[in-house]
Amino acid sequence: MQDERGLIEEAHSLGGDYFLLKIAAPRIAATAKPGNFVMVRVSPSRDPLLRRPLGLLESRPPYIWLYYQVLGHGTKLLSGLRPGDGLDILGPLGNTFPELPGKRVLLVAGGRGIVPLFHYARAYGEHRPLLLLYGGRRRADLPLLERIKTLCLQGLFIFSEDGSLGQMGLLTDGLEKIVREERVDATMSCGPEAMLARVALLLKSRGLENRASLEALMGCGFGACHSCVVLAADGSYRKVCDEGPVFPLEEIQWRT
Amino acid sequence: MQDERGLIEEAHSLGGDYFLLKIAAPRIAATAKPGNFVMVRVSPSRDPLLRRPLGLLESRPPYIWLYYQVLGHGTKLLSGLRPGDGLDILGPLGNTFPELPGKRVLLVAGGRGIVPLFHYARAYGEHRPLLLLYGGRRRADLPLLERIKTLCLQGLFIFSEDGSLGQMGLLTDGLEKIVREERVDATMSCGPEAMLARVALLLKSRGLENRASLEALMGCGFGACHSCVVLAADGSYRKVCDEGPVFPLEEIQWRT
Amino acid sequence: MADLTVDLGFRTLKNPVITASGTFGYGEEFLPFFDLDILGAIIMKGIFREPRPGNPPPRLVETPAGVLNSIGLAGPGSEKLQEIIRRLHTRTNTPIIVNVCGEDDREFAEVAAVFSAMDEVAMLELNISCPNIKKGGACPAQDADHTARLVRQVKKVVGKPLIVKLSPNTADIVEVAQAAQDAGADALSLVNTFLGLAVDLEKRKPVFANVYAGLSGPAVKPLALRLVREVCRRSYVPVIGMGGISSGRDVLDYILVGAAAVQIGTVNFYEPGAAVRIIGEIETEMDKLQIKNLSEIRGKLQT
Amino acid sequence: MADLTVDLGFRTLKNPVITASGTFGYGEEFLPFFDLDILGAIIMKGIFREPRPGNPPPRLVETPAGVLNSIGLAGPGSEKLQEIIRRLHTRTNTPIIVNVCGEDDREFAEVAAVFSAMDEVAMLELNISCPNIKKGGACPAQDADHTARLVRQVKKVVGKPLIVKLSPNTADIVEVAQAAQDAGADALSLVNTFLGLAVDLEKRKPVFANVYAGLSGPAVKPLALRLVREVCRRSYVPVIGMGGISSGRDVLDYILVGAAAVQIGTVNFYEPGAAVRIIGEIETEMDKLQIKNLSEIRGKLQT
Ligand SMILES: Cc1cc2nc3c(=O)[nH]c(=O)nc-3n(C[C@H](O)[C@H](O)[C@H](O)COP(=O)(O)OP(=O)(O)OC[C@H]3O[C@@H](n4cnc5c(N)ncnc54)[C@H](O)[C@@H]3O)c2cc1C
Ligand SMILES: Cc1cc2nc3c(=O)[nH]c(=O)nc-3n(C[C@H](O)[C@H](O)[C@H](O)COP(=O)(O)OP(=O)(O)OC[C@H]3O[C@@H](n4cnc5c(N)ncnc54)[C@H](O)[C@@H]3O)c2cc1C
Ligand SMILES: Cc1cc2nc3c(=O)[nH]c(=O)nc-3n(C[C@H](O)[C@H](O)[C@H](O)COP(=O)(O)O)c2cc1C
Ligand SMILES: Cc1cc2nc3c(=O)[nH]c(=O)nc-3n(C[C@H](O)[C@H](O)[C@H](O)COP(=O)(O)O)c2cc1C
Ligand code: FES
Ligand code: FES
Repeated sequence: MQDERGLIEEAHSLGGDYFLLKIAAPRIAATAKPGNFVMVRVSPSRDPLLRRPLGLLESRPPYIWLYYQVLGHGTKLLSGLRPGDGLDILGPLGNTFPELPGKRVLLVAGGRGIVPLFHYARAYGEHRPLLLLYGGRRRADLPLLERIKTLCLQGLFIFSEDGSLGQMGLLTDGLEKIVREERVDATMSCGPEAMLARVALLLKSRGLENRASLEALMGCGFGACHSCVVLAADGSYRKVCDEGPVFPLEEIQWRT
Repeated sequence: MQDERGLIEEAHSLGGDYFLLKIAAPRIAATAKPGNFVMVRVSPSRDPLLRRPLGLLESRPPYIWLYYQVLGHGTKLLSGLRPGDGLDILGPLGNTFPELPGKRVLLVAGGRGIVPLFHYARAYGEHRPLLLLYGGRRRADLPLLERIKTLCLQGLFIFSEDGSLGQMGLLTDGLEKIVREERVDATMSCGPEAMLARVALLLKSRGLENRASLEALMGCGFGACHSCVVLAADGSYRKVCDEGPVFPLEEIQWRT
Repeated sequence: MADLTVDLGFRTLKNPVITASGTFGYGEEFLPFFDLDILGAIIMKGIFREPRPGNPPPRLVETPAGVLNSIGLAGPGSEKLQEIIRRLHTRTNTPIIVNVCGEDDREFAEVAAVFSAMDEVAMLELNISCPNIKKGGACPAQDADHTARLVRQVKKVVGKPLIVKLSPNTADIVEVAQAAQDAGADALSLVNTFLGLAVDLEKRKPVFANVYAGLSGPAVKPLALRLVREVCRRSYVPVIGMGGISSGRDVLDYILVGAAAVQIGTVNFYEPGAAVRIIGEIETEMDKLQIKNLSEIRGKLQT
Repeated sequence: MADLTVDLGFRTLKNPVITASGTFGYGEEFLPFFDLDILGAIIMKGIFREPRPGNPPPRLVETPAGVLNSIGLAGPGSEKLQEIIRRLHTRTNTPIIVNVCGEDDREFAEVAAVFSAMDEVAMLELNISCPNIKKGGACPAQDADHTARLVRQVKKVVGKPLIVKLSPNTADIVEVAQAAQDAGADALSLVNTFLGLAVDLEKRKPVFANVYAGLSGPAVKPLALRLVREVCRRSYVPVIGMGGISSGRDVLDYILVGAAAVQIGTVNFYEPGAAVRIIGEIETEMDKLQIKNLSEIRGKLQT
């Protein structure tokens, strides 16, 4: 875990609200694993005060890649940065997605939830069978598709709600069929809470090994503030930043 | 008076703490006169909250030029901006140095106080006799010298405290001699308060027409907050932002 | 299209955005930036009977997301202000509110009477909460009894609606609010600035001659919003909320906790066109939230 | 070279920088960032007798230059904390301070007694000022009598120095401070967080389940500095100042108004190495100001 001064090498607007950064951050890149995230100081000023949590799209020393959606004040400021700018980055943080060698793993990515799963596929895809189910509202919400085609995948299933790309519908509409037909052993999901809740429901009692990466409002990102909690199935709270962000899907109390 | 979105065309570091910006701000440039200043939002975030007052080094539609010294948080953030960045600029603000056609005017500039006087020389120097007395601590505090040589001046007198450029000493050491020998009718000064106080003392009762541009902490820059006051010779307060920044030298109560 | 009008009972405003006293000069300073007619109302910088020089500089310093000010109510005196108001009235139809100050109760009443008599003045705001007059920041609004006495006295001599402006620097703002309304205040406005301190390490002295100064700006919004909510829960007269507003959403936050209207202060300094933007944002947000009328959300905070 | 040591009377600290309760976890979380030995002292996150789940999320939201938190003192209970402290003690020699909480007076005393008995614990800080336990933010530190009673009761059962942590959300903090020191507090620390409110316009509900939450961070510094000065003027025990510190100059500001030491809180969240930077800046500033020893400026604010 490092508080490292990264240097932006490339900054791309991918259309819509989506942006991609390539950052030289050798110390973080050296140890980051799929599932880890970072806390980024989006502005050289103190507004916003807190850093923003972002997943790692890829990590290949000395570089890391961030892919983010502009939602509010912080991500907006981030989108103003350009090559040559410095960026304070804390990481790698949190736990990781298990590698599960030999298993047939289905990656389930909703919108910007692609981030840690892209990292997973890049890191482990060459060694064993991986499948990706990727969905978003519209074509414009899936701007990473070209890069995804460079991943080693045994299957790629695309959904968009308006049908502008891939099959029309929610990705969860296709989930059961894929799990069945592709003889999936495990799933790794990341995406909006409603999507994850639905995934949890659909995969219940199928005997798969299921993990999900969660989001939460974060004060620190390294376990000190106890603000990032999520309600677990057993009624206790878990800190997403250091007990997660990756949890067994069944361990979370999903609101449906 | 406009709240204009300027576009940075050029950003130069002049060595030391000094920076120069060339900004496209057509509406402000169209009406700015020597002595006017602007209020600049130094960061796209809200830290710092207040804008910073800066003089105009030059104004040639559609461009204005800012020359500034990094002193604290705000100017530091400003120095991070680059060509292509936008900048919210309020101006032109304040009153102006009088043109005084036909008169022999001596410009007295201490350090970054050169700013409005450079503007003055650029605007009026071609039409009549202007002299410039320019001083700073060290050579590094006078980085505009090359540009100053492009001005129309009948005389240029340089002082540095350490003798690294021009004559050694405070510019006020040379003031009386120049005023006498060059048959000066009027002076326009800008610089640190101690310098202005000394200028005021040296020029007292010589029958010249003397003006000085003052600095003050400013909340708004356009007369609304009443924070930027300076004590006048008659014991009342003057608002530097809209009753100034240019005042008859004798109207101010100088602390000595 | 969203309806932004606000009914204060004694008067309707075209929208809830009022420019706060001391942060909008005498109105004229903003004429270069926008047509003042778009405002809900304009409040003049605080006024005493006689001209006042105000405090020595520095008078205003920046703090994180805020400013500390100790202007000390510099002003031209009530005679000169009458002229200024007459001039301003020729430039705008927006209701003009006078922020009435006094060194003692009698001066408050005198100044209030003068401006109550002016046709160009729509209402009065009694500034019993300025922390920059006495050393230590003392003001009438720190004490419920004093507030009641003063409000009663002023009510006797004025014919115009009277807004009483409360201080956050008091043991129990709800108690003072009660006292003010029971004594006849037609509306309450809150909050004035929070007492704060800045020091000069080099000189080993307070930055401000008056030692303490008043904090305002975005930094104080969470504190002010809480106080406004507390007062709204117990008041039967309209409450005008303020403290750190810098966006349309901020305005709606105040309405949600029960404010009838709001004032915007410090934001006018760093963004002179802020009022125009904020009024626009209120409309946009109302459309987004599918609110047709502000009364649909006023005081509708569910707890 | 500047001498940063601080003498609290009952104990000397190597420098004035103490990490504030609830903002430094249980110390361990910061081991990846720096050697904890550089700190003046470490205060543990507040602890009750039994494990507590804390409040439902959201628990912390950003505000301009600050954060509002309603963590609700989630924690593992006092038994588990003893283990944690023993473990931490093997990693650092820096004095460990336990932030003692209680639902009622008896629990405060019980928890205090437990940790007073631990060799690894240097002092206790009595957290009578947390706004996130009861709805509305009520806490013992709002009342001088309750404070005195509680402090006396706790003093009877502890052998370690007792710091009493005060709340800014009270009618008269100086009165409460007096009561605490008269009842036997060995030191005072202030301030805890300021009561604030954030609302969710979409849901028309408060953001926090507990309605109000506590504001901290740079935004509150001018307010906290003023309160610390007020308390320092009247106290005969050492005062530990805090609220919005994020630089060495901020620390010296607190010393100048009379604080013996300081705590740094929110800054630890957004800059985990902040303590190291701040301690370095204190040295640099002292050299620049030609101060050899902090006592040269402590309480030397001239007014
Ligand atoms: C572990 C983790 C990994 C993440 N990875 C990515 C990523 O790779 N790419 C990406 O685009 N986003 C990611 N996010 C979400 C990202 O952190 C938020 O979108 C961002 O913080 C919003 O900041 P803002 O200042 O733009 O928005 P704000 O102005 O702060 O808020 C705008 C909206 O976003 C919501 N929001 C704010 N912070 C978060 C948060 N931490 N999590 C979820 N919602 C939030 C707010 O509630 C509000 O509705 C991740 C979040 C977590 C917790
Ligand atoms: C009318 C006017 C014109 C000016 N023109 C120029 C110019 O052309 N070039 C230039 O470099 N500077 C100019 N200044 C000064 C400039 O405004 C300040 O240097 C700047 O605001 C400092 O901001 P900061 O955030 O970097 O410093 P801060 O962190 O705010 O403060 C750093 C130091 O600078 C002092 N300071 C802050 N604001 C001012 C101020 N408004 N005036 C004087 N001192 C201040 C502070 O007291 C402190 O000692 C001008 C000031 C005025 C009033
Ligand atoms: C520079 C300045 C001057 C002020 N002068 C007055 C005044 O004359 N009368 C008054 O009632 N309030 C005065 N105030 C307080 C504001 O009207 C308002 O209550 C306060 O600033 C909080 O709102 P804000 O956070 O939006 O600024 C002043 C505030 C500032 C910053
Ligand atoms: C998330 C959070 C949790 C806190 N928990 C505690 C606590 O357990 N006990 C306590 O006495 N104070 C607690 N505080 C208050 C801090 O110790 C400190 O008094 C306050 O944050 C002001 O300092 P700052 O502005 O430097 O953050 C907490 C503050 C925050 C932000
Ligand atoms: S974000 Fe601070 S504990 Fe998780
Ligand atoms: S800076 Fe506001 S009145 Fe001059």
